[in-house]
Amino acid sequence: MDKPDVHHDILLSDQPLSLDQCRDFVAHPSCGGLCFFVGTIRDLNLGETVTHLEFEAYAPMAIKEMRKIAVAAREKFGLHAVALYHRTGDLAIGDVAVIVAVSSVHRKPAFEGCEFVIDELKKHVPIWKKEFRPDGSHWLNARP
Amino acid sequence: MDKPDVHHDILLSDQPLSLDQCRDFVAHPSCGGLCFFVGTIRDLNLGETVTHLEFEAYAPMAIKEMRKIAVAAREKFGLHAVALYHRTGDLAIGDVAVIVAVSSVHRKPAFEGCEFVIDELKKHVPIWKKEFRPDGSHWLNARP
Amino acid sequence: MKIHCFGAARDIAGGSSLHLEDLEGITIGDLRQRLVTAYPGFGELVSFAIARNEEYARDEERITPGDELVIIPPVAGG
Amino acid sequence: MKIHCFGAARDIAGGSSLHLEDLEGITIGDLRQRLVTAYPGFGELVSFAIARNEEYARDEERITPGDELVIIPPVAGG
Repeated sequence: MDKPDVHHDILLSDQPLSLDQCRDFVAHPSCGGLCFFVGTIRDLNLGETVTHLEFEAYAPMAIKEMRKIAVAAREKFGLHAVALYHRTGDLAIGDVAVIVAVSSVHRKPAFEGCEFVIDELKKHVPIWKKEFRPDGSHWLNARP
Repeated sequence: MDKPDVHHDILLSDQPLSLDQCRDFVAHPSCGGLCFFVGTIRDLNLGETVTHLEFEAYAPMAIKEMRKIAVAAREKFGLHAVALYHRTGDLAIGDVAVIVAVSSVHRKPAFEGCEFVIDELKKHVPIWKKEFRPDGSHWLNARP
Repeated sequence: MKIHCFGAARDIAGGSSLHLEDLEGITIGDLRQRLVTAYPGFGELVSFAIARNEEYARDEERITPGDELVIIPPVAGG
Repeated sequence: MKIHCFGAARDIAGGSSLHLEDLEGITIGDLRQRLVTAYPGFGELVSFAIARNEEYARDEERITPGDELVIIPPVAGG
């Protein structure tokens, strides 16, 4: 089960995420295109000032779902490798919440695969984001 | 003319390109999405083994054209910032030839803008690539 | 049985888990109904899913003893 | 006038520039014809453009004294 996997690198961590580490994982001599998405904490959401965010995860299931997405993206777009890192805990404005990195022989599938991974992550991975504003806090997406 | 430009960072260099430098340039508290494309030297092209590559640029015009593309991408996709770095000289397999970095409030325009920049660069920027194979060398795209 | 709660579900349950009796053998769909009845706050969420043993569970699945059950309010990663 | 050559154009010209006389006042389109006549290799490229003063030049533009002229074979950056 835990044999080395050179094609999928999944990380859920309360420590800062490294773009270089993602790049080093996905890079390969046969690949000409690497695409990355980095999601950071914005100072405004729907026009409201945000002071900081807290990310909570149902960790074992989040990691399973992240791996499923990486595997699906690699198959669907013929990617060489996928790295998917997500942060947990308290994050400040500008901090990196998520990094997606993919490598591919050509660039078009790299873009498509990278976007697929972040879109799917936002739909299915059990991670929750509590937004803190000057006037209080709330869990995002939870209520109409 | 040379006033500091916080929205466009253009570099043509014979030294290794830094992904972190691109990231630091485009990151901004109002931006939630950063997208990067990194183009690297592949060991195979059209099924033929490649040993190394040489990039030549008509530098002053290449920089002008790169800047035009960055400005156009920022306007067309409402991006916050665009960094576009290209390497010149001799490159080995796995070396980074080009980095595109863009930042945007939301992720969709970040992906679209990043892909636009690399597509346009490949069409218009006066940079040429000589491919070296075990049996000789040739300028890419030049002949039918 | 113990049901784990994250995010907005934790606020509704008033803690990181809640307990409901006699869940063995009923379906996930039945559990959803039981939850909304016992804690009306769950009915005020945009939606919620149930995870059974670290996988999204379908409404027709039946709960068996020892299952790990988790309420999954709308996710918001990234 | 001196015309700079890069990439495949340098191989065709046999150096980093070539010289043609009496270009002042003719169009870029005329120059393209003169180049293909003087160096048939340019006609064997997929295509080539002319840059005038660091901008892509249109065929109808006229060459003026002091222009920086560069032959741009098919580009291949990235």
